[in-house]
Parts: sequence; structure tokens; C-alpha cells
Amino acid sequence: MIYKGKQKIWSDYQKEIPDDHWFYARSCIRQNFFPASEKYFLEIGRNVLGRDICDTEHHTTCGGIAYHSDVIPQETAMTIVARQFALMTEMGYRNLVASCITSFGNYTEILETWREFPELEARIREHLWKSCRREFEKPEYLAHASDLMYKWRNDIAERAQYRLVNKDTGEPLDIVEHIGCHYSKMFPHKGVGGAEYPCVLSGMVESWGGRIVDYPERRHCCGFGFRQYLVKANRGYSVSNTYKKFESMEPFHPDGIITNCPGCPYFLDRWQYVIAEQTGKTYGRDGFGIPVFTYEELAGLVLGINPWDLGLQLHQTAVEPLLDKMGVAYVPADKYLGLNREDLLRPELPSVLKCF
Amino acid sequence: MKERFATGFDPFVIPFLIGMGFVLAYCAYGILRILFQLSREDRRRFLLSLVTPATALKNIWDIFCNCLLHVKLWKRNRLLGFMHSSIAFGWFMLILLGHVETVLFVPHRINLFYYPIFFNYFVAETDATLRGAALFFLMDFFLLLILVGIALAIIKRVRSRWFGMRRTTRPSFLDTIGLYSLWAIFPLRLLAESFTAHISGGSFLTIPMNWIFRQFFGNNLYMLPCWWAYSIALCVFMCVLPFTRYMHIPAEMMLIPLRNAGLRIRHPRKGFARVEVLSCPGCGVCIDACPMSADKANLKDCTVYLNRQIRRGNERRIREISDKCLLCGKCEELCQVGVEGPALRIAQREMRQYAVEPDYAAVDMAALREAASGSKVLYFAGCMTQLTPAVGKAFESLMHKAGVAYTWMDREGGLCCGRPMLVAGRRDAAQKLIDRNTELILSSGADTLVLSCPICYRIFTEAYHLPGVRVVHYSRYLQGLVLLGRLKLEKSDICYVYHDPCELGRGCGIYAEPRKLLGQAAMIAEAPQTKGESICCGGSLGSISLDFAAREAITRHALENLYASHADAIATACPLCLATFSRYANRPVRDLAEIIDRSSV
Amino acid sequence: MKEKVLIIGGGIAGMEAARQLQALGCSPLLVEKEHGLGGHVARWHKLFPDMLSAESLVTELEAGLSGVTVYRHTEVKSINRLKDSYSVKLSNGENLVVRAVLLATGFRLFEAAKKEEYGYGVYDHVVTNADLEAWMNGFPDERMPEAPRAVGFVHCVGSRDIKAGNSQCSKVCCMTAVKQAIEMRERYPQAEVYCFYMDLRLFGKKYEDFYIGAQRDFGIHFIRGRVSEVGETIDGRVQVKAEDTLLGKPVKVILDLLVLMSGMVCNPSASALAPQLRLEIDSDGFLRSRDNVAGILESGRPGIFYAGACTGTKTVPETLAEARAAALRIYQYLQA
Amino acid sequence: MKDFGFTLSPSSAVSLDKVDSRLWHKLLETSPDAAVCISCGSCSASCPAARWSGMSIRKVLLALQRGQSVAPMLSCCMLCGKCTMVCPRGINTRKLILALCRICEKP
Repeated sequence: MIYKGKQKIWSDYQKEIPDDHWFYARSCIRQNFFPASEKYFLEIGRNVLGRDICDTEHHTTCGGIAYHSDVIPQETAMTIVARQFALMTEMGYRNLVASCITSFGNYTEILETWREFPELEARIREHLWKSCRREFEKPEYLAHASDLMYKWRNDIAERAQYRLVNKDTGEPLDIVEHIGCHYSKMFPHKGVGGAEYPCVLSGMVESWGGRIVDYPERRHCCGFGFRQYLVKANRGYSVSNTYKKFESMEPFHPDGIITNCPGCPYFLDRWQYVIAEQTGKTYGRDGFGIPVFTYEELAGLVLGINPWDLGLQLHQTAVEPLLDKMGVAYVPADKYLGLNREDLLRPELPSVLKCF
Repeated sequence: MKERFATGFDPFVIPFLIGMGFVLAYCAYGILRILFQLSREDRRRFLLSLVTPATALKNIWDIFCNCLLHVKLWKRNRLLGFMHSSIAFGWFMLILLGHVETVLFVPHRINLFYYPIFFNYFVAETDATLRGAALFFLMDFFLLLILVGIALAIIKRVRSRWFGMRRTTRPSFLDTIGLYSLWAIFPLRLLAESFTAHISGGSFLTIPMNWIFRQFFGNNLYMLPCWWAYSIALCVFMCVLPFTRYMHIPAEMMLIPLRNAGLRIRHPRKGFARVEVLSCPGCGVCIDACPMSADKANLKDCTVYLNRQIRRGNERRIREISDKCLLCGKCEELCQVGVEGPALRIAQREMRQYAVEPDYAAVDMAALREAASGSKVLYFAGCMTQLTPAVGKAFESLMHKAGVAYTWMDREGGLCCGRPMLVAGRRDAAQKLIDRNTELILSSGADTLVLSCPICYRIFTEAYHLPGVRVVHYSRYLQGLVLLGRLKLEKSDICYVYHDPCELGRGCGIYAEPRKLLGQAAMIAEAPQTKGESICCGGSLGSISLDFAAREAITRHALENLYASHADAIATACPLCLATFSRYANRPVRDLAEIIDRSSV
Repeated sequence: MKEKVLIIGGGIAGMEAARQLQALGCSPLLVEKEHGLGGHVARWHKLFPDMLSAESLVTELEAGLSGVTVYRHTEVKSINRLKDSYSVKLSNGENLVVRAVLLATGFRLFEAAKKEEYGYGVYDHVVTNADLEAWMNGFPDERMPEAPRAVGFVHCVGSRDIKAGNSQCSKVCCMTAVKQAIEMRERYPQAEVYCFYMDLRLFGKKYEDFYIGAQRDFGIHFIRGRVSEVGETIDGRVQVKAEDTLLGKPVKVILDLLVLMSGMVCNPSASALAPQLRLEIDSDGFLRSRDNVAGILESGRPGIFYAGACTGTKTVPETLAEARAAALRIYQYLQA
Repeated sequence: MKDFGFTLSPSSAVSLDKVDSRLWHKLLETSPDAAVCISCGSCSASCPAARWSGMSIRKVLLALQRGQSVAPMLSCCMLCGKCTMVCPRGINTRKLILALCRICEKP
């Protein structure tokens, strides 16, 4: 791997990201899968770094899942998105940051479509007006939450309690980055580092002391693929895709996976259990899997936030191996205690994949 | 005539006795082995034919004509015929006359095996030998005949072209020994009889030589060594005979009765095939006959070498030669002995084992049945005709002109006739195709099946059983329409040379009909090598291993023969010949149907 | 007095045209921006179809330049039209007045790094056709593996690719790939060689023979399918993914070396000169000829002529033939 | 094994460096011209057996090189020779089919 070559490509795909004043559009599914991620994005942004981020309970889904599942037409999706823009405008913001990769892709695609077909934008304005009497300004800047985190990566590194370094050997941890497909594959120039070698996550990992693993199936989809997972008959394809990725990264023995999409960490995490049950194979050491994190979770860990406050107990694949390598202080007994220290009960453990 | 020795014996006859004993024992064993190898039914048929007077007489007649007089060879090449028959017939007469002499003059010695052979040594001339004089004359005459034959043979070995043979086989080591011993036998006999002639008497050849010899040598010292040498030469020849091409002499005498009994090749190596292989005299006529000889690379792939390799058991070469052959049948046509080169090769191909067995269960028979039904006359164009649409189109136009209602059963593609599978040695697969086609034809309700492709026509006539259906080649069928007046032909002034397709001519014996039909539509010229000796176009499906590039020389060679007729265009009656010739020909190549269609009004 | 003709570009087209003009009694002035003459061909190793040494061709052409004024390391700063001639300012400060100008600016190889998915400049063992030729010419290249077991060639890198900005076929790359595949197989007989192609466009004399030879004698695997993406394995080898469109299945293969057949795009120097001379640029980015049948050498402007790859992708023999034709055309123009 | 109602599906991708091409190389020993196929498809287009079996020499040759099974296609061949006639590269397809029928493993 020629690092200089990558740097050259990264320099070609720089993206302007304003530092402050963002309207935050949450994801539909992340709050269920990784409930603390969005919370800690706001925590870190507002409280640690002192940025202004607007979070409103009035916004809805962006329609991305329905759109990519061929359930709603594009115009419907556009009108939903127009309403989000209207909320942003009404709240007095000009920059929109999406928590979800598919939302980000959706917003990007819609803005690009409107740029190419202004008459469509006019029609959507009309739709929005007819349906809810709202008007909107298009966001001046559109970013994904990971773009912001990428921008803040050095600020976070300055405040780091832990680094992505093996505390025993001092070696950087080997981290696999997995970028959501809708981040930059459709519009390479809208992503930090482009589509082929995006550096949005690798930049964070490197700032926080880790080392990026570049494996052959790096670009491959996590396997979600919307219809691949949502239609049960197709789920075999979904898990096969994930399997292909793990087979490809296996020789590199990664210590963890960092992702920036709602679906990816979910499938990379949960399918490890399914693969283990179906093939008896696990990819970490000693029967463990490879722990999978959202970038917010990893940022939280680096900043010294309690792993159980970050919601890491909701991961199927045990995160403890990475916590131990980083030397993160945690109380194993607290894993299944709720916020009010109420006992959440222990889940049934899988038969093959090792978990705590 | 009186005996010179009371014992009637001399040690010099021992070599002869050894050789004779060996060869007789070998042949007896060989005959028993062959009989044993024949199937029970074939054996019964053969033995029965031997005692059936008609076949027995035919056997004797055929052996006399072919083995001694070489009638077939005479017809083809008088010089070669004379050479072979002078040696074979002359030698036979020497043996016969020797026995006659023995019976006449020393009847009590007839039971001695060697006596008639060395008669002159054992007898002395008396005064009253008028009867003997005639016999002595005949003996000298036939010896002279043989010597002329031997002289020709020696010349032929050096200058085979003088005998009309461009190429001849290279004898093996043992063949050479056999050849030299054979050449030696008769001059030695002449010497021996000449040295003995003042005692035993002689005639126009031996007496003067005896006189000359006595002028130089003066005594009887050389007499006995010459008889020894003669006997040894005979011994050597007979001892090597089973291992040389001269085995064809006894083998052919076996082949003729077997063939007359109606036997066919059933096993690639045993029984009938074995006799055919042994009957090959190695004359090499098939080398020049073989169309593949146009390319030097294939010179060792004709039937004579197949026979030789089968005798040697060289499996690699047997496979190579068998797979390469175009199966045009010209070697068989010209073979003096009647070795069936193509059948022998197909039998070798049948030995091959295949892991993938053909399976035609998926064939949509209902659709094919539908396509075949509708009229009394069926036309089966065959696979190849799909690539030469002019043939089918011309036939269709002729049928339209003649007002014949017919069904083109494989217009949209059909099943293969099975001939390509059959010649590839996959008889079972071919049978599956034959069965399916038979079902299609019989269920169609037609009473006439017209074929334009000779490959199909051959297997339809040889291997199909279609009761109530007249299988007819289109040349004959169209001729019928002309005779009925339903087709009217106007003769054009284009001169065609008709190329006999192998499968139609040599394969089915159809030579006259296409010419007759063509003659009504155009002028005809004949190529130097024509009819039975027509040269394969090189496109034959018979060859498995000949690649495209290797076939070009063959095609060009065949074309040269056709060009020599100075015709304006080439006519043929086979889609494969048509396609193959068209590729390289410098003048138009047309199918018979096309020409007839152009000339019909 | 001899008529002066400015030839821009000291590649094979420029050299051949200069030689011919000199022989016709004109005074050619050859301007080359680099030190060495011969352009791309000078960096090439062997030329198909006869495997002629590129060096010998350039040497031969250079030998024909005696008496020709050659400006090395020199670029044309500006050109202005006078009444029936052109005033030219060179980067070395000289000012020339010439009767005619021949553009022999040639082409530039497509920047393979633009096709990011192929990882040129990122992966350790990805090179271009030009890199391979240079290596064959003896220039060491650390990207070249020691004893490769598998080598792949990607045809049409930056050619017939609207997204790469080039819709045209570069025409020589197919044959170059077949040639280089054979050369690699000759050097490393134990290596499997794969060619990933969209269409094989082997149009020239003897090209098909090369193809047959590559298939039959060298056992080179031709896979009809464009490489979709390239990754690097843990041992630094290259994993290539494509679809075998004839088989209808995705294929992947791990290679020790991947060679990208970079296509031809118009030389930027030509594009820079074009506005000054009011020359038109064609839809493929090359200079537009008067027409593409009988007027390829004509620019449509008096006294300005084209030769070689500045008007489109050309083979070496085509370029040489055009150079000769252009010399004759200029001679006629000067006579008139 | 737990039943999830779905399972890992095998990858359809062919790994070129891992294919079992023994049969292909064995074929090349006797029929080196098999290598010059350009997949033009005239063999398949003219094949009378194709309509019942999907027989295609083009596919057979390609499948062999990619380690896929070919026997089912071969079993419907009637050896008529049309493919040999139309092949622009002069490949002796009949020889090749016979050789394959011999060396193939039993389907």
C-alpha cells in the first residue's frame, strides 16, 4: 500500500464543513439499535466541544428506507425531506447534519436532483405547501454526523482519556473502517476522501492512535441492502455478503470495526452471531467476534465515557476484548444494569460466539 | 526316369522340411484360433458355407482368380498384375507339375513331402522320357516366368513409378528378409536344376545352362551346395512368413471363404478383422489411393499402416490412424484383397469408452412429429443442408414445379440421422437417433422418404428399418419426376464435372443416376479419377482428428482432379462436398438439385 | 530562400515530417519541449506487430534530422498570424517567422490514477502499460514483483469511458495488451496471464495472429469483462474483481501484478495552443481536422497542419504515414 | 444448528486462481485448438441439439476454463458436425466433444 497515493486522493476530495450551528436530523433506526450513539454525538458536540446543534422532536423519517425498499415514489420522499428542510429553516439554521447515512445520501441525491431539474424542486415546494403549509430554504451545507466528528477528531484527540493503542504492547490497534454505501458511492465529491478511499473514518482512527486495515472487500456492502434483509426470503444474501467481508478481513486480525451507518454496525455485529451459529466460525481471538462500533461510541470510549453509558451492552458481539486492549476502565458487573441501576436481566448467550 | 538314390532322401531337404512344418503348424493353429474367435453364429455359418457346393465352388474360383491369377490387379495395372500372377501362378504350377512328375515317374514317392519340390535332384534321365520332355519344358517355362516376375519385382523396388505406383510401403526388417529369401528361391532353383540337368534332364533353360556351367566348372562339385542353398532359402522364407506381409498368402485363402460366407467385422481385432489384417499384402496401393496422402504428414495413416500397427499392437498409432481417416472408402475400393479400411477403423473407434453417454430424452418428439406429418412424401434434408440452404431451396422449387405435395420434416431442424455417431464408433448413440427418426417417419404416415444428403442416405439404407416406406435418393426421385413428365429439363451448355461423394458412390453404389439426371440438364465431363476412384473432398465427417488446416491440402488435391476435366463448373450431390469445395474452388460448385432447378421449366 | 516550417513536437511524427520537409527543400524547425526526441515511442520497448525495437526506430528517425534545426527543451510561447506567415515566440526567447506550422503534438497517456478503483499509485503492484515498457527497457521499478505467478491486464483504462471523460477507443491498447501479455508470459512462463477486456479491437495487419498466438501458444486467459474494483490482500498482492460476461458470473483473481492499459488523450500543449490559432477541438478532446476522411491533416486554417496523434489515436505506422503526407501537403501549400 | 429460516448462500463468484482446470488442460493435450475459441457463438447458434439441451461448445469451453461442469450439455450432442463447419477459427469441435465425453467425469 502506498500511503502517499491515498493522501493524494484524499486531498482531491476535501469537503467544506462549517464548524458550528447545525440542525441535527436523527436516524429512524439508530435509536433502537445503538441508543446512546446519537445522544453522545450531541453530548460531545454540545458539552465537550461547545458547539450549537439543534435537535428537534418535530422531524420525521427522511423516507429513505421506504424509498430504497421501493415502497414510496421519489416525489413522496422529496416532500418528506422538504419538510425537514422547512423545520431547519423555521428553527433558523442553514446547515443540516444527518445522523443516518441513508438520510445523508437521500438528502444529497434530492438536492442534486433539484439542481439538475429545478422544475421538480418547484413542484415539491408546491406539494409541501399544499400538504402542510410550509416553506423551506435548501441547506447551505449538508453533512453527515461523521463528517462533523471527522472535523472534530483532533479536538477529541486532545481531550482523549484513552487512545486506540494496545496498552500492553504500545502498538496501534488495527481497526477496520466500514463506510455506509450511501455516504459517497453515489456522489464521491460529497464524502470526505471520495468513494474509493474515504478518509472520514480512517481520519478519526488515525487521530486517535489506531491503524487502518485495508482489506480487499473494504468497499463491499455490509449486507443490509434493504430488500436483501427486509424480505426474509432474501436474508441468505444479506448474511452471505457480510460473511464475504469477514472472510476477507480475517487474515488481518482486526481489533475492531468502526462504522458510520445505522445498518452497517447492526449487521456486522448481529450477523457475526448468525455466521457463528451456522458455520461455527468466529473472527476474533478465543471464540470472540470482532467488536463493532459506531464512530460516536468509539469517540466516547476515547473520551473516557463509561462503556455501559455508551450502550455497548446492546452489542451482540462482545466489546470487552477491545476495551481490555485499550485499557478502558469498566465494571463488568454493571453491564446489565439500567441507568437507574435497575437489573436489566442477562440475555441468553449464544452457543458458539463467545459473549459476557 | 529312374531314381538316383534308393533312400529317396538327402540331408539338404531338412531345412525345407523345417520351414514347411513350421508354416503349416502355424497356419493350422491360426485357422483354429480364428474359428474359435468367431461368434457361434458366424462359425456355424462359415462351416456350413464350406460344404455348400455353390459357395465352395465360388471359394475355389475366387482363390484361383485372386490369389493365383491376381485378376483384379490385372484389371487395374497389367504390369503389376503380370508381375504378381507370374510369381504366384508360376510357383503354383511348379509345385503342381512337380507333383505330376512324381506321380508319373516315381509314384511310390508321392507320400514324401519334399520329393516333388526337389524332384530333379532325386531322379536321373532315361531314354524314354518323351512324356518327361513336355513336362520339363513346362517346368522351365514356368521357372522362366517366375524369374521374369522376380526381375520385375526387383525393378519395382527401385523404380516403383515405372509400375504406376507413386508411393509404396517401406518394408520392415523381417519383410526385407522375406523379400530377399523369396527373390533368392527361384534363381537358386535355376542354379540347382541347371547343375543337375545333365543327370536329371532339363529343357530350354536348364540344359544350355548346364552346358555352359560344365565349360567353366566341369564337375558336380557345385550341384549339392546349390540344392542346399535352394532348400535353405525356402526354409528362411517359410520361417519368417508368419511375421511378414507374406502372411497374406495363406490369410487371403482364409479371407475369401469367410467373406463368401457373408461374415462381417464384429470385433476390432479378432476373427474376421484379424484375417483381414493378415491378408493385407502391404502392396501400398492404398497409399496412393488415400486422399490424405495429398499431405506428406499423413502418408503413414493409410490402411496398410493400420494393418501393420494392428499386427504390432501399437495402440497409440492404431488410435491415431483410426481417428484420422476420412472413411472415404477408396482404399477398400482399390484393395486387391478387399481389406475394409473404413469398417476396420470404425471397429477400432468402437473400442473407446465414454464417460458421458448421449441422452436424447429431452428431445421434443411431439414438435418433431408435428413437423413430419402431413403428406405422403417426406423430405429429410439433414443437418448439413441447413448450412447449404441452396440445396433445400432448389429441391423445394423442383417439388413445387412438379406439383408434388411433400413435407420437409427437418426444415426447422431435426434429429441427426445417426451416421456421424456411427462412424465415430458410438453405435449405441447412433441407434438411439435411428430409433427416434424411425418413430418420426413411421408415425408420419408417409410412403416415400426422399434424401438429398448422402451421409443420411447411406445410414437410412443400411441401418434403418422402415417397412412400407420407400427410401430414395433425390437423384433417383427427380429422375422419376422427369420420366413422368412432371419436370421438364432444358439442357444448358454449361459443362459440369460430377464429383462422386464418397458416401453416395462408394458408400451406396450410386454413380449412374446423378449423371443421367445431370446429363439432361447440362453437359458432363469426367475427371481422370472418377466414380469408384473419385477423391474425397476432405470435408468428410468420417475423420475425427483431422483439423481444418490439415484438410485444405486434401480438398485442393481433389479439386485438381476435377479441374483436369476442363469443366466450367463442379456438380456434386452432397452438402458437405459442396461446402468444402466452395471454400477453395476456382469455379462454381453447385448441387445437383440446384442445377436441375436452373434447367427445369 | 528556403521556406521555414515550424514543427511543434519532436515525437516520431515531428521527426519524420522534418526529415521529409528537409528532403523537399524546405527548412523545418523542430521544437521539442523535452530534451530527448521520439516522444512516447522513445520510452517504449518493442513495437508490434514485428516486435521492432522502438529505440532503433527513434535512432533511425533521429539520424534523418541532420541539417534540421532542433530546439530541445523549448516550448512555443505564442503564435500570431501575420499576412501569409506566422510569428512564433519560443520559450528560449527566440522569435521566428515561419510560413507554415505543423502540429505534431501527439497524445498524453490517460492518468491511470483517475480510475481510483484500480488503485494506481495506491497499491504496491499496479502499473501502467507505459511503466511496463519502461521496465522492459531496463528502468528498475519497485512495483514489479520478483517472480510473478499471476499477471493481469486491464484494457480500456480511461478509454471508451464517458465518466473518465473519454468516449473514444484508444485503439492501440488492445494490441499492446496482447503484446505485453505475451512478453510477460515469455519472461515468466510459470505465470498465468489474464486480460480483462470489454471488446478486443485487433484491427491491424498481423494483430489477429498475435491474438491467436496468445491464446494457443501462450495460454493467455482472455476474460470479457471490465475490472470493477481492485483491492490489496494482506501479502500486498492485488485482488481483482470483474464479471466474466460470457460466463455470466462474477470472477475474482489474486495477482502479483496488474497492468492498466492507459488510453490516449490529447496532449494538453495542443489544447493550449488551439485558442491562439483559433483551432477547433473535437468532441473527443483532440484537434478537429477539416474532415475525418480526406482532410485529416488540414486544420481549416491556412498554413496550419496536423500530423499524428494530435487529431486522434494513431498507431506508429499511421503516424509515420501521416507525417510523410503532411510534409508533402505543406510543400504543396508553400508552392502554391 | 439453529434454524434462522435462511442460510449462507454459496458465492457465485469464480476464483480464477483457484479453479480446477485439470480437465481443460487435459483437453488441450489432445485438442490444442480449443484455446483459440473467441466465443463468437456460431457453434451454439447452429447446433441442432441446442434447442433441447442448451448445448453450446462456446459455453462448454468457457465453463471448462472456469472449472464448471460441462457433462450435462454434452450428452445431447449428436455429433452432426455443423459446429465444426461454422467455426471461424477452424476448431475441430467434434474431436473436442468426443475427447471430452471420454475424459469427463460421469455426471
